[in-house]
Amino acid sequence: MKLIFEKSKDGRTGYSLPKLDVPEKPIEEMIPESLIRKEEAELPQVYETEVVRHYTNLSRLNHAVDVGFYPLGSCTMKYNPKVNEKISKFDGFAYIHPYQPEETVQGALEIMYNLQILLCEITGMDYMTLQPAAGAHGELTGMSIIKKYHEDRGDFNRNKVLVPDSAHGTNPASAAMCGFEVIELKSTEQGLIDLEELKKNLDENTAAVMLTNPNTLGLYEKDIDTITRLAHEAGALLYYDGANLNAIMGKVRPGDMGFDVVHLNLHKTFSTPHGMGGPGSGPVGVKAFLKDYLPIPVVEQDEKGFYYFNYDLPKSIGKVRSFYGNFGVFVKAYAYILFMGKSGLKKASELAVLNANYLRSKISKFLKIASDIVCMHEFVVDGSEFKKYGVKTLDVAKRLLDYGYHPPTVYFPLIVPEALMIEPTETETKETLDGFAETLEKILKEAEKSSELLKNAPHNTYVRRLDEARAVKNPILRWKVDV
Amino acid sequence: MKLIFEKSKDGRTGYSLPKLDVPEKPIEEMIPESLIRKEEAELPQVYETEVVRHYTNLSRLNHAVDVGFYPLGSCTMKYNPKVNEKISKFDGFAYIHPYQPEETVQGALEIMYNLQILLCEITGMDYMTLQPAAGAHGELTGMSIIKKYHEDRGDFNRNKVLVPDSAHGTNPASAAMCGFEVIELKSTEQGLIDLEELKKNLDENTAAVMLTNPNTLGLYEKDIDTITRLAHEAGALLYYDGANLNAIMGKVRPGDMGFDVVHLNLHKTFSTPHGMGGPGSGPVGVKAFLKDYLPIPVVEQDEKGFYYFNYDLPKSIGKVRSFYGNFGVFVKAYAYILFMGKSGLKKASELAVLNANYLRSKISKFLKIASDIVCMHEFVVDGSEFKKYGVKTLDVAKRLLDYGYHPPTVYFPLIVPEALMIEPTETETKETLDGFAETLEKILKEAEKSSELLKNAPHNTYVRRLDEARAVKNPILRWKVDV
Amino acid sequence: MENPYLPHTDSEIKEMLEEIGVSSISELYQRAVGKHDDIDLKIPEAVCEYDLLRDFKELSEKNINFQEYAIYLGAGIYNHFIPSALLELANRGEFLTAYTPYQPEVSQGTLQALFEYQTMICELTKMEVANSSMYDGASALAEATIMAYSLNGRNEILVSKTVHPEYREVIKTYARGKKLKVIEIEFDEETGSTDFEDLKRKLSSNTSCVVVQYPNFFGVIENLKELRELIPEDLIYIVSANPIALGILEPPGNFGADIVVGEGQVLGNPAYFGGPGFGFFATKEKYLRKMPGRLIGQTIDVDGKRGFVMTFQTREQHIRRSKATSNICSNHAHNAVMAAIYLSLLGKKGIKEVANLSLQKAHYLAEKLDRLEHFQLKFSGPFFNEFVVETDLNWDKVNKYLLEQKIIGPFKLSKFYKTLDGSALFCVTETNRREDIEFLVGRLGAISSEIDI
Amino acid sequence: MENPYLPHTDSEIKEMLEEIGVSSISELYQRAVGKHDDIDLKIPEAVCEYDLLRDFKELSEKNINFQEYAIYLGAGIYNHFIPSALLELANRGEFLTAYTPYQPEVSQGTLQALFEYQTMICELTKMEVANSSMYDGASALAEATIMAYSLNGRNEILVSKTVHPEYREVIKTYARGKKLKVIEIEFDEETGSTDFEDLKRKLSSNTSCVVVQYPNFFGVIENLKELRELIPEDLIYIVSANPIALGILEPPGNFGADIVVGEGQVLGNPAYFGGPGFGFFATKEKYLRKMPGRLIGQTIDVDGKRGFVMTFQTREQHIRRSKATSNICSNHAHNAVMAAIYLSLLGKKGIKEVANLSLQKAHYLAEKLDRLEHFQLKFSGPFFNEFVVETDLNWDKVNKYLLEQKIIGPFKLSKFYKTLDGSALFCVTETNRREDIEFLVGRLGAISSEIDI
Ligand SMILES: Cc1ncc(COP(=O)(O)O)c(C=O)c1O
Ligand SMILES: Cc1ncc(COP(=O)(O)O)c(C=O)c1O
Repeated sequence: MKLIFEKSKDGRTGYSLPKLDVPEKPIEEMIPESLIRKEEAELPQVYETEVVRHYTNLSRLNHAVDVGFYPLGSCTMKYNPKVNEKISKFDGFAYIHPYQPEETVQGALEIMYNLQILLCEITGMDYMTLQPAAGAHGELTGMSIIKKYHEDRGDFNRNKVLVPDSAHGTNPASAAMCGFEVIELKSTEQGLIDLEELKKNLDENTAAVMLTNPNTLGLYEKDIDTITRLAHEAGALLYYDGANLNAIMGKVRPGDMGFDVVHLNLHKTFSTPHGMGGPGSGPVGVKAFLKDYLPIPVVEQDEKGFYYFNYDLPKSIGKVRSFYGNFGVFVKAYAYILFMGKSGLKKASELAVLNANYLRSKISKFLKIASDIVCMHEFVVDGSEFKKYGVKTLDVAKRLLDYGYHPPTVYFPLIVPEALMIEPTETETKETLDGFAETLEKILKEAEKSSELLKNAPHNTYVRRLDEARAVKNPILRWKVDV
Repeated sequence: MKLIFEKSKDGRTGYSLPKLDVPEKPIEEMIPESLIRKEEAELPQVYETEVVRHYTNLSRLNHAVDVGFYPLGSCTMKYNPKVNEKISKFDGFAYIHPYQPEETVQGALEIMYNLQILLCEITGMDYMTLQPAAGAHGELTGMSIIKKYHEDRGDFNRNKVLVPDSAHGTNPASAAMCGFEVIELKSTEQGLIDLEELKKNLDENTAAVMLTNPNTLGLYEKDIDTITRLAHEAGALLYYDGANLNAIMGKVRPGDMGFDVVHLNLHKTFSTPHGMGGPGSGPVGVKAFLKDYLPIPVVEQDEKGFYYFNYDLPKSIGKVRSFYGNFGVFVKAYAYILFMGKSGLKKASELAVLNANYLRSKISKFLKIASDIVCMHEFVVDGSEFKKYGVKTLDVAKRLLDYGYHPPTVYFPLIVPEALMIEPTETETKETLDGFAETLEKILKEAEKSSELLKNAPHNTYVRRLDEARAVKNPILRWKVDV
Repeated sequence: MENPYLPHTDSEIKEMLEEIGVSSISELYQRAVGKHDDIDLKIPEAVCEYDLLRDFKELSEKNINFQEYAIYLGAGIYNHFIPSALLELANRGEFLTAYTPYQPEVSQGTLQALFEYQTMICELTKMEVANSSMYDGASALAEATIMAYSLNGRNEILVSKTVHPEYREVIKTYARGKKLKVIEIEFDEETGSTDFEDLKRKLSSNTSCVVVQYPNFFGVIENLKELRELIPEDLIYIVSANPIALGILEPPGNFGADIVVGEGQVLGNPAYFGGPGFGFFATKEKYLRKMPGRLIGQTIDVDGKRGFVMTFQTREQHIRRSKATSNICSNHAHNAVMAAIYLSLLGKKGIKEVANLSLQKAHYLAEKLDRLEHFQLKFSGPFFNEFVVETDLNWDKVNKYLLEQKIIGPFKLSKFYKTLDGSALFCVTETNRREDIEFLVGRLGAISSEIDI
Repeated sequence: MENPYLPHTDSEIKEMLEEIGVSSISELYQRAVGKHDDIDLKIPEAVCEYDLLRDFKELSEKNINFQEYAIYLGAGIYNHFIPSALLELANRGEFLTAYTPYQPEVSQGTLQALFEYQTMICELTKMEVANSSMYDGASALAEATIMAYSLNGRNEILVSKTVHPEYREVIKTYARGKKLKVIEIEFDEETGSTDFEDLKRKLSSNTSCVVVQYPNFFGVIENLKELRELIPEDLIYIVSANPIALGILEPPGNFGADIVVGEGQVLGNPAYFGGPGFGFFATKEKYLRKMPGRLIGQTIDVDGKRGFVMTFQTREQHIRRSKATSNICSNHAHNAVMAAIYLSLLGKKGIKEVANLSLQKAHYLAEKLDRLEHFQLKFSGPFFNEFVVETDLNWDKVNKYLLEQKIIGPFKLSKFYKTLDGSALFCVTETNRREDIEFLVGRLGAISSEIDI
């Protein structure tokens, strides 16, 4: 498809702006000559019809949850209810300003306040900030809190953070952004925390242990109580990456497991849409002793039931972004929780786990699963066997595209060779899972016959396999008139 | 794609209805046993995600104005502004009941009242009813008015209606539904009204002459004053099919041409979306002497500015549908008129005519145009030359699909052999017209090389050429469990 | 002012005029139309989108809407809940801005959705074939009477007075064209259903069809079974039905109805002041060729792949012209697809549930009202979700008072039935909450002290 | 209660459990998690969709929104008009429910739209490369200071006090991790722009970067040209800009800025109480490998057809882990695509026009206010669409009074600037109509008689 710029035509317009209804003054009287823009920005000149067609047609080139199965492991691509979209567009949510007086935004504050409480309840934490914009941002927030906590106690030597080698890349990256040294913990054969390895690395310099539970292999750390006890005994805090919370709502809680800081991904567990990459929302929950470190402001309620922003947290890490977080996302997550209700949330987790185990069982008949342990909401295929067909995980993934499936997450977690990380979520039917498993099996058979078929896949997509190396060697990161 | 029924699974649900919050009574206490439904309707049992995917994916199988060029002659497939969709969804429009007290729907009545006036102004008529649901329904309304008018004057012998052979099928069909005998007027070589033919057929039995101007060949009847004069002299009334009004806004008016009754298609000229076939809206305008025949109610305004329904038209033809017409469509058409404004409407017509003549000129270089006369907003290609390539209009049309174009209207008007009726509308760019003309030329070249390529077209669509005969021979008009 | 819908730049216009070989658009018009002057339309100049939105918002706020008010008005248009997914899907550009599927290969979305819709209507009504929509319930009913005439050539239409008065008006308008006589059947003042004795009296050898409504305009469930026994087999038995009610009522098809029509607005369409909703139209397969409206049929493509097309088009105006079964061309396809989405979401169980909720709550209110001073149920016949209440008070005053309580009150029957002066028609659906119902009862219970009687 | 999002029927659950080889879901959990009891969450039971909508409607009505009220608040979030086509397009399911384009072959919609977005940001800022979005303007700015550090290894960040106070807070939070020192530059109390003398004083060999805002928090247009001359070439010159203002202001890229960031909410994103908007981030090509965030690049497929992919991913956390340029993963792609659609609609001319409208109207109001008793303009520097007004009245009382007139008043600067106690920041955009502006002026002109001073 042409770029919108390539459809541009001098003098064509697609806007309808209010008339200038005040006397026009020469710009030069208001802005110093040297600061007035001379050359116009080369924005496209197109009309509304063209814009509508352009973006309608672009959208049709996307796979999406609304289009089909999207078992992208770790991302919880569950159905995003339409009612939440409708609700979030109410004028009283979409058109309110963050600096309006508190008495004019009591509805917004009520949502934030209640959402904080509900998320605390689900995670077993005591306090919650909604400010972080995504999971990684939550990690940054949480790790900043941990850092400040140790420092405020005069404990300046805690500069190491232990992170399992199965962890998501944001975990080490976030820890590093907070100035921590990251120590990678080697996992066991099965993909779990190796207690010996942990003990070996825990010491008086350990600021925190960052874990995901269930972890990125979809496995529950059964020794979690021991792990958290050991870490606490060493004076470290426990950080919980809540990306996988979809497995455990109403079943177990990170707070109860002994975690001190938790982040959630509202765009995963709480079904807010992923929007091509965001916006998400990454609330952070803490145990009571860390409350004062939360970013400001937090939403509180006074005796009269009035909601207000409390900026008075003297130990606060400050702010991690402007204003209060992604409010538009909060509305959807809050609506989701209320709609599902207590039993619905639990059922969602149960069915997510059921779906994963069902699919795992089916797939285990013809592919190697990375771990023998019963999985939670997702599982990882060890793709080293693909080699015998002369193909790689990437080829299998690309071939799945020809069958209308979005492939699972590939090559992650790093500890599984040629990994295929499969998270079906609870909003998929048995038929869909059956179809996916059959297709995967079929693809293996195809590979047996002709590895070329897979290596040249996809065949039916709008573009075929793209040359990523070329994009780096010959970077074209924007359109230019003369390109 | 599977049918939604084929995705059904016993016990699956996609709804969320309010709880029964009153004490439940056995149905048998309320409804006689024999009237209670025994066997459930075999509706699909699917969940929301499935419904979203099903209809999202179905929609993607459609061509539409939002997707690309749609030069379907006679249908005015112009761009449908998104702002009008937004406006029409305001609660104060979508959620009002037709039997609410007038004082609670003054906004709705104001829209109807003003729209009546604006449409009168654009057409040069004196009064307007918004009740008819579409163009054909407007014709039925208008012809019923004409019938009643003659009868009320004791003129019971006027049972014939003259309709040119180029007319849209609804014209004769509507006249027939009103009990008229339809006399077809043979057009001239050029596709215009043959004055001699007209005179020959006009007599004391003629109730009306039904015309489209510009006509279905996109030609303006230059002799229109003579035509209307002759008809009036014969005691007949003049009916104007306003399907082609998009050519003449702000330029000429049917009322000024001498027409007594006019219908409009809001879903054409006034840019309300066509919705896969409807809803449309077919307001009917009349000259003052016919006002009393309009369907009831009409919207009027009293001295105090209060809008109300007037049911008191003693000669009224009655009602042609329930309530007041397609109000949801009125809102969009009214918004369109106000947004375009006087100059914008005129410009729309001018550019529609410009686009048609431009495309006509381009296409005339390699195809025969049905008439030499300068066209208005559309023109018709005479496809008899296709024969020499061994193909038909249908084959050319199907091949256009492969290039992403919706074909023009084909095989209409009936008086042009192998007709291709092309209406680009004003909301298309020169580039689009150039591309279309080039493609058409290219297709001819393809035909020269291999007629099979066209005869087997389309090649790239979701389904290929469909067997229409089979659909009649072996009718399957609904899904059945056992099919 | 800039117009975002018109793409032409000045230089393009120039180029295009050159290609055409005229010097100006004006010249183009002079050539095409002949000498004429442009018209100085009395229409205001353009407004910008921002102002347009503001102005229409204000207009919309001059209406009282029942998202904000409680409503007990039915009488042909009903406030059922519309699931949020429905409008989101139906309003996708590919559904909204496509037209009649003349080119089936690029219209399978439309065609399959309408094929599904036809099936759903058949299932609800238990009829064999359904077309892909009519304008509304009233015109569908009128077309049914015309079809009856074309089937048996007789010229008397018998219509019960319990059929929606506006529908009866429309039947009369359509009948006039074919010179058909419309004869109305009285209703039983006790039960509120069609007076069978009067029907028997009025049946004649000229009778073409009998038309009843199910449930009828008073909310009373006509006994279609007994009616069937009264109507000779060679007449066309026409039923106008509320499709939501068919979630719980035995479908007309099972009583041998020949044509079943109705207003489809209830199936997921917003009220829109009465339109657009849509009419559904279902009949027996043997009458197929006499049906009005578009039909979608299943077939295969050249590769043997299933696909859908418009079929039996020889019935239609664009082919048969003055001999067509109807003049209908554009229909209400978009509204029908909304219904298909609605019925997909509700499914087999949901349609029963929504019907039962309406039934139960209506009966709850009816009983409560019947026990109030000043109010009593008018008719004894069984009802679905509407019922007639009689009072010695003035309904205008009552409704005005209710409006002040943010309640849109019942429908005053005197608008159409002079003899039912003290009566009004209440409607209840699943959207009326118990607490709201009780509030209404409370207000009406106290009303004699609130308004001056 | 029925849950429409969960498809599993009881019999399916049974079949699935059998396949897995466990007797119940509970057993599955026991096996996976070990012995545990389910938690009885203190969360209410499910509500139906109809109630959910009603409840949230009520919640939303507890907020005053500026579709209904006039608004003169800016300070980082602005009320610009959002064309109706924008939300319609952006909210198509294929945009909304896709994720990061890991599989480019089925994500060309996302990728091309973001590639277009990157280009537009480059054009507006006149920078060479832009990433495909950050969370917001503040975090984008903080990341810019971290990037500066990674470029030159120096540890002092100089930030003007005219930079949005919340952005400065965020810079401080991010800086703490890397042990960077944040030093603030005073502003000139006369002009309201950065105090150049103070800047010069604070520049040192440790200075990594200088951060200014354009226009600054007081609405004043910082002189980026003169600033450039003050800042040594080897420091990183960071500008946080309002992209709408760049329709009319010379872009920072033309003044040699090294990194330009800003809040993108103004580009077609609803305010949403401050989020989600998005941050944009643009820099010079030579710094490419140090940039945070996702980059979309053009390439070709095996058939030579143009296509787009995520590129330079080795900068990112999923590959480089603790050595990544940033920890960002999910970004604000959807908001960025909204901006792309906005800028497509506005185009070259529209962006100028919307900037000019805001500029003109803001100046109109400023002049009127300056002439009122009790009110005067605080600063002399040139401004775009915001300006500071000083009064001897109490702003809280003024704003409360305005609220009663359905006006959301200006931003009280004392929230962040103790020394600017009597000052407030007014904002005007193309959405403030002259008649509304005049009404505001009228109210403020009469205010001394309306509130007690
Ligand atoms: C396990 C895990 N942790 C952290 C993240 C980061 O979350 P976000 O993308 O919201 O920043 C992800 C996201 O993919 C994840 O899967
Ligand atoms: C010339 C003409 N007349 C009448 C009609 C009938 O209008 P409608 O389809 O709205 O009933 C059409 C519609 O295509 C038409 O093109």
